[in-house]
Amino acid sequence: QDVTIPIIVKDTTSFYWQIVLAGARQAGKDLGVNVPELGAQSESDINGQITILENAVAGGPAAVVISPTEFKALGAPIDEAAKSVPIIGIDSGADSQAFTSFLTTDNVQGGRIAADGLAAAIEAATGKVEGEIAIITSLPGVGSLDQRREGFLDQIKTKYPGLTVVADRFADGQATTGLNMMTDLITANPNLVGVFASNLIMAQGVGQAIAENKLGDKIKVIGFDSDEKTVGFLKEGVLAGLVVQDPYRMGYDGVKTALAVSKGEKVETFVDTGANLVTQANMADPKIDALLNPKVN
Amino acid sequence: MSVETTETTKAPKKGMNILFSLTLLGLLLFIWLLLALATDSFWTPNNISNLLRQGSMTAILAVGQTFVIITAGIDLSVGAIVGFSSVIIAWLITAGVPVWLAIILTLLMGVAIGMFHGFGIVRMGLPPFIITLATLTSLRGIGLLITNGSTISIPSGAFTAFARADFLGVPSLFWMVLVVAIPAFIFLHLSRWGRYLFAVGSNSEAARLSGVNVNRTIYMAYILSATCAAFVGILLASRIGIGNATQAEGWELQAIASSVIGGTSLFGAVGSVHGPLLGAFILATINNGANLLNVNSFWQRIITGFLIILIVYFDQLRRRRQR
Amino acid sequence: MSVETTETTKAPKKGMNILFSLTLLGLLLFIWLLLALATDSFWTPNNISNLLRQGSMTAILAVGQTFVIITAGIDLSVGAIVGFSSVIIAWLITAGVPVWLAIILTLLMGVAIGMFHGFGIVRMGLPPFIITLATLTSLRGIGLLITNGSTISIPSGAFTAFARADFLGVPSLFWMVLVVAIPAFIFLHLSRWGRYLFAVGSNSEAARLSGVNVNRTIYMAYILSATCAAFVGILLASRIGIGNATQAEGWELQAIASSVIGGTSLFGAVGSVHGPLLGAFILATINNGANLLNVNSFWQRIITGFLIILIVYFDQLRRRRQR
Amino acid sequence: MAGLQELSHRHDADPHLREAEQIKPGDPILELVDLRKKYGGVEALKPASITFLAGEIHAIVGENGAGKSTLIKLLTGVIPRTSGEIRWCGRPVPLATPTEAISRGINAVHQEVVLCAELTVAANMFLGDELQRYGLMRRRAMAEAAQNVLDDLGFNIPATERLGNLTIGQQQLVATARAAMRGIRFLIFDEPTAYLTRQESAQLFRLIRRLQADGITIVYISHRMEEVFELADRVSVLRDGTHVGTRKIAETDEAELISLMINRSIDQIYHKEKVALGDVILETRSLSGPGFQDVSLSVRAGEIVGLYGLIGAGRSEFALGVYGRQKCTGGEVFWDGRKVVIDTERKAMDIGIALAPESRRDQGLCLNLPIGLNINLPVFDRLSRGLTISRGLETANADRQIDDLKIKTPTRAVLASAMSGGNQQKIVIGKWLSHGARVFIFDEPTVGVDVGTKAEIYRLFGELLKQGAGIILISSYLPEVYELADRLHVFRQGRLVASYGHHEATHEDVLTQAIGL
Ligand SMILES: Nc1ncnc2c1ncn2[C@@H]1O[C@H](COP(=O)(O)OP(=O)(O)OP(=O)(O)O)[C@@H](O)[C@H]1O
Ligand SMILES: Nc1ncnc2c1ncn2[C@@H]1O[C@H](COP(=O)(O)OP(=O)(O)OP(=O)(O)O)[C@@H](O)[C@H]1O
Ligand SMILES: [Mg+2]
Ligand SMILES: [Mg+2]
Repeated sequence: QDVTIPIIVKDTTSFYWQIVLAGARQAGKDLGVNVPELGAQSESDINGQITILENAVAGGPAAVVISPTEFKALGAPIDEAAKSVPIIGIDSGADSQAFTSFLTTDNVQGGRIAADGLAAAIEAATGKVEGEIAIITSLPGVGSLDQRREGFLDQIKTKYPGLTVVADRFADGQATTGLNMMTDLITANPNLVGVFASNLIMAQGVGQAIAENKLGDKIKVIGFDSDEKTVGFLKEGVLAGLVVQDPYRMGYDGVKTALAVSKGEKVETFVDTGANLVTQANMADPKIDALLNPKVN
Repeated sequence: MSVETTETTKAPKKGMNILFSLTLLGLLLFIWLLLALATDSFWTPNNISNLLRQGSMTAILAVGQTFVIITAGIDLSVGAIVGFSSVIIAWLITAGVPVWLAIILTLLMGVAIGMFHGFGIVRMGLPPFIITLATLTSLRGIGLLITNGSTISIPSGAFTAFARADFLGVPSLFWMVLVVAIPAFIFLHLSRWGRYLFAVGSNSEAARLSGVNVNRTIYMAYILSATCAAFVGILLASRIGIGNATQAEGWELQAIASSVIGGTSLFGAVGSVHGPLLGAFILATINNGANLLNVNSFWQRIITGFLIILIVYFDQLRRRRQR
Repeated sequence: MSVETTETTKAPKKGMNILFSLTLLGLLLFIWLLLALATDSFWTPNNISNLLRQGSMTAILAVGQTFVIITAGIDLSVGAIVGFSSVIIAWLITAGVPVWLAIILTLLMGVAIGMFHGFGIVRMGLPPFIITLATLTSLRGIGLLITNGSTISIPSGAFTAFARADFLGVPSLFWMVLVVAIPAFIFLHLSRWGRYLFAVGSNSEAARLSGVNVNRTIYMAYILSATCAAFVGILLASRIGIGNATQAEGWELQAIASSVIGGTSLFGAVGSVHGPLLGAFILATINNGANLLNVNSFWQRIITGFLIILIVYFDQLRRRRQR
Repeated sequence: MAGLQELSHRHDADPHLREAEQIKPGDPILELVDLRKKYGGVEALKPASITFLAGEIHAIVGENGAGKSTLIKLLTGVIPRTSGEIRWCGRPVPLATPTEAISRGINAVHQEVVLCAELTVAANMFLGDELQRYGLMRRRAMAEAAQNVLDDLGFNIPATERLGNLTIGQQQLVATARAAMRGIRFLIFDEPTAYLTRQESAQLFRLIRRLQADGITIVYISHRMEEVFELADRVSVLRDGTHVGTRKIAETDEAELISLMINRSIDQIYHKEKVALGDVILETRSLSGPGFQDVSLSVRAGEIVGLYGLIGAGRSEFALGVYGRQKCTGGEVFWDGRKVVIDTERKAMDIGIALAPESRRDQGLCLNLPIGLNINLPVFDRLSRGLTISRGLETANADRQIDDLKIKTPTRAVLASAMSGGNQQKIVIGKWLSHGARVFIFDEPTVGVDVGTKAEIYRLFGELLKQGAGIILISSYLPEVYELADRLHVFRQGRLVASYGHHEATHEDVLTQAIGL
């Protein structure tokens, strides 16, 4: 294993990124590449990721796979790094022309899909696309979460004028805060019909609040990303839907592409790995099922 | 810092006397009254239940933290212990360990962490800030390693139902506050052990010369704090139904803030059990009220900061005038 | 806590003498040597540059924090000030303010925050922990409000190029450490104001009766700390090219840890300028080394925690034997 | 009587305690054999051997830093010994922890008050030995018992008060009461009268005699020779950590003890320089503030103005008020005949007032900083050249004070906390001598200072007077103010109640005014 291709994710402490890493690990095994798994400890830690990128490049790898945590901030460091080593981007973009290849999922699009899913669920429950809805963002200042919020709010405004956003909240990355916020939203807005919880942790907290208050029928919640807990909520009808990306493939294909690049092969410069809405209706699909149950270990 | 500020602060004006004479409990009730007048939804049984639930975990952490602060120490690891214990109990339960045993094992782990802190402070001579900061870092790492960065989902059942349940119309979580606070009160205020905590915090040399086992007292304080944190971890796991090592980040600061708002002095030897409880519920009320008033979450932070300053300032003025 | 631990710690064995006699600088060089032997890539100009860059910001924060800790205070707000200043300077620059003016304004804002802390402590009699915790909360809120929860991009140019530039082969960020550390050294160790900081931290009443203006000294410490933090915020904005209020979360703890690793006592009156610098670069080396050795990031946390304990323990032993 | 005895006999069943009962009065109860203590490189106690006899009052005298407090700390398990043996009732004992000492009935009133400021008086008295029932403390019972003991001993202190609210003198009394409750076989007093006035001292002596009558062995450390001769049966002398002799009190005199202590003789302790009085420098007219009311007095060049009073009479408060540390609420201050307002310490210093405060621990010293820094603290502005401090000036100034005052330290870099009590006091004085002033306020300047140094300090007063300065001397030690003061003012409950010229009144007159009979 002489070839080293580090993969740098945004936040190693999150399940989503662990799936990405699992995919990369598998690719490493399959292709005989050494894949150090790196990443900051929080999606908002920009400086941390730049530091890790610098360190990774100093190690003299064949290529680097990175998911830039912030569009603008990582631009220059990636330009700098690309001078000595090919860079493959996954998941999110950066303000740089230096990527050799790009495997992304469009978070703005993800937000739009969530809006569509929420509207559909509300319509199914009440017969009309009307009422008060809320959005809870896990942390402020995180690029991908900002994009989801932007896409969601935009889609609601342009496509579903009947829905009004009565609360647009930012939590602090803690499930408990999401839970407390949601219970208070329920108290303060008795007419609430829908909520978008734009990442895994918030979906867990918000789902718990809905479950505690047994409001699954009245308030429709769309989450983002999936794990055992949220899939369970989906089955029980606590959550109405989940927007699911394909992190495993991003990790796997990222490393695979990087290896190809390092060997001088030609690769596709842009791949969209897509985002899907999962509901009770389609969760049994083999394709969806594979997304919901990635082979992490 | 023992800055003498008595002289520099001007005597408050007559008109504000009433405000200053409010005790912390009075202040809490005052805020509640304001909120009840300002919103329809505050003074509903449902919301009061929510409020009690929301403040409970910080309240228990703050009580544990108070023991440590009274000895003039600090325990920065409590947030990490909460997250870590949630992982441990989720892990044990999904591994098929009976719930009661899982709870006991998790609490014992809390005891072990507290003993480690005591060891570091007493035997290795490390500052409490450093040893608990180190534990904070390491425990999050261990917890992440166990869960591999993800969450352990606890199968629904009696355990996860517990945190949602009510008993005699009061949320079970609030009962847990009482379960911790009443023995804590007896321990701190009525038993000699509590007095030794104060003595050690006031002048550990004097305590030692009086035959107080200073080392044991320090061990005790940190064990109590870590065990309270492990207990909160169990409650958290029950409440959100998952074990996740990155949860409860920053709760240590909330616990310390609650304790200080409740009148505990970071220089040691001053504190009570009821103070931190009130402090925790004041903080919970601020958040709950801001949510109900639909205050922008950024404003919420700004307001919280200012209210902390205001409350502690008033409380200090009140104490000063009492003397 | 003034636990007398001299007696309880047994005298270390002969064989470990050499390890104990290593000063902090020796320890840092020792770790560097180990890493140079263990990995090919550590001892490369590129990596040393990286290392210097990575430790720089914490180092500056730690120096500022040290002034405060020497007065027996604490400044929890420095991380928040860093994030906030990055927003302010990004905002000013995008609004068309010339870079030099933007830098001065941002630094002045740091001064203002420090003055506010001084005011809270001296005039309002608040514990430093509380006032700086409150600022931490509020500043993040204000920063988020300004950016509306997102980020402000700084147009590329000389400002953003600065943090990546080298000068005489040494990263510009490290030069900035020197720019701060040399005046800081003169101030703390060679001027009378430095002596006053120590005196206030040791016994503020004695200092006051000796004619030291205690209040002004406290103001000074907090102003220096906040200004260092604002300066780091400027460097961070230059490094990441954006202003974002949530950056630098937890850096206050890193700064405090660096300072304590560097021999500062949280009880006040003990500290230096070079100690925190070494502390910051030891922490940076641990991270850098772990990355190069391809240590899993969870293990990295665990190891960091244990290394902190170990380093502070050894350092304490060394100090004790010197006496 | 009831209060103390009731409590002392609480532990009579303890086997450790019974050991001492077998010893007959006059037989050795505690023997020190080649006891040695090193603090790092400093040998505080070179092998010293002393035997204490059951039922005696045994005084220990010696210069500052001779090792007296160190000896006491070894006997009470506060610090471990380096080598040597301690025999209790004929058998070697470890005496390694305070708990062990207490369990044998050995206790001490230490030189520095070590109590918990945040706890109440009663809590401090029972600390480590609380009265309990069903595992809970009996607060009320303890408060009552503590009050009984205090009343019994004649100390007028409320048992429910927070200790930190008491004056140092009162705290010292609490420490005494507490030790009397615990040291029920062997009780050590390390300079107990340092902060006490005549009245309290007399009470204390009565207590000590009563304890002796109960069969308790007493060790009494003091720098005041007349106390030693009044109380003790035998006296041991320490010099530089060695035991240079033990005498029966009847077979020795003050001169012999002093020459044993310092290896030379002092002809006159209260050396008073005859200086012609000059103009009035400082004058207060009806000055009032927290703790004192309506105080009018003046200080002239070349004059020592003595302030005497009981504990809590308000002398220190008056000094702090004049010095700008506390806000004065009424009255006026004149300097060279001009009205001045002194509202900060700095202002007082700039005008020309120096204050050596009463509590070296709380107000005088930065204990965990070097001696040199402490001495230079008021004068750093003078030692600076431009922005930085001149190393040369800094060391020169510190070393001069260390030499002048014979502060017993190898270098100026030693921390103040490593000094003996008396040497710490010298640092406080040195600090103000180096600053210089036209009016010096010395608040209890000779607390804990040995005879030799005392004479030295009085000689320094003379120097200051000759240079045209005036001195306000606050002291609770009547002989001192009585002999030295050109004018003696008596304070009672915050008011100036009487004034006398030099030797104008008798000791009794002064005391009567102070007590207010
Ligand atoms: N903690 C310490 N560390 C180092 N040296 C010490 C320490 N305590 C005391 N010493 C030194 O030991 C010697 C004896 O001190 P000790 O306190 O026993 O003197 P003392 O006879 O009680 O004097 P005084 O009359 O001034 O109270 C002194 O030289 C002192 O400097
Ligand atoms: N800040 C204050 N405000 C009001 N009264 C005070 C204050 N400080 C002290 N006092 C009171 O003033 C009186 C005099 O204080 P203090 O005991 O210091 O006087 P003193 O004559 O110097 O006695 P000592 O012999 O102990 O030095 C005491 O009754 C004390 O309780
Ligand atoms: Mg002594
Ligand atoms: Mg006095």
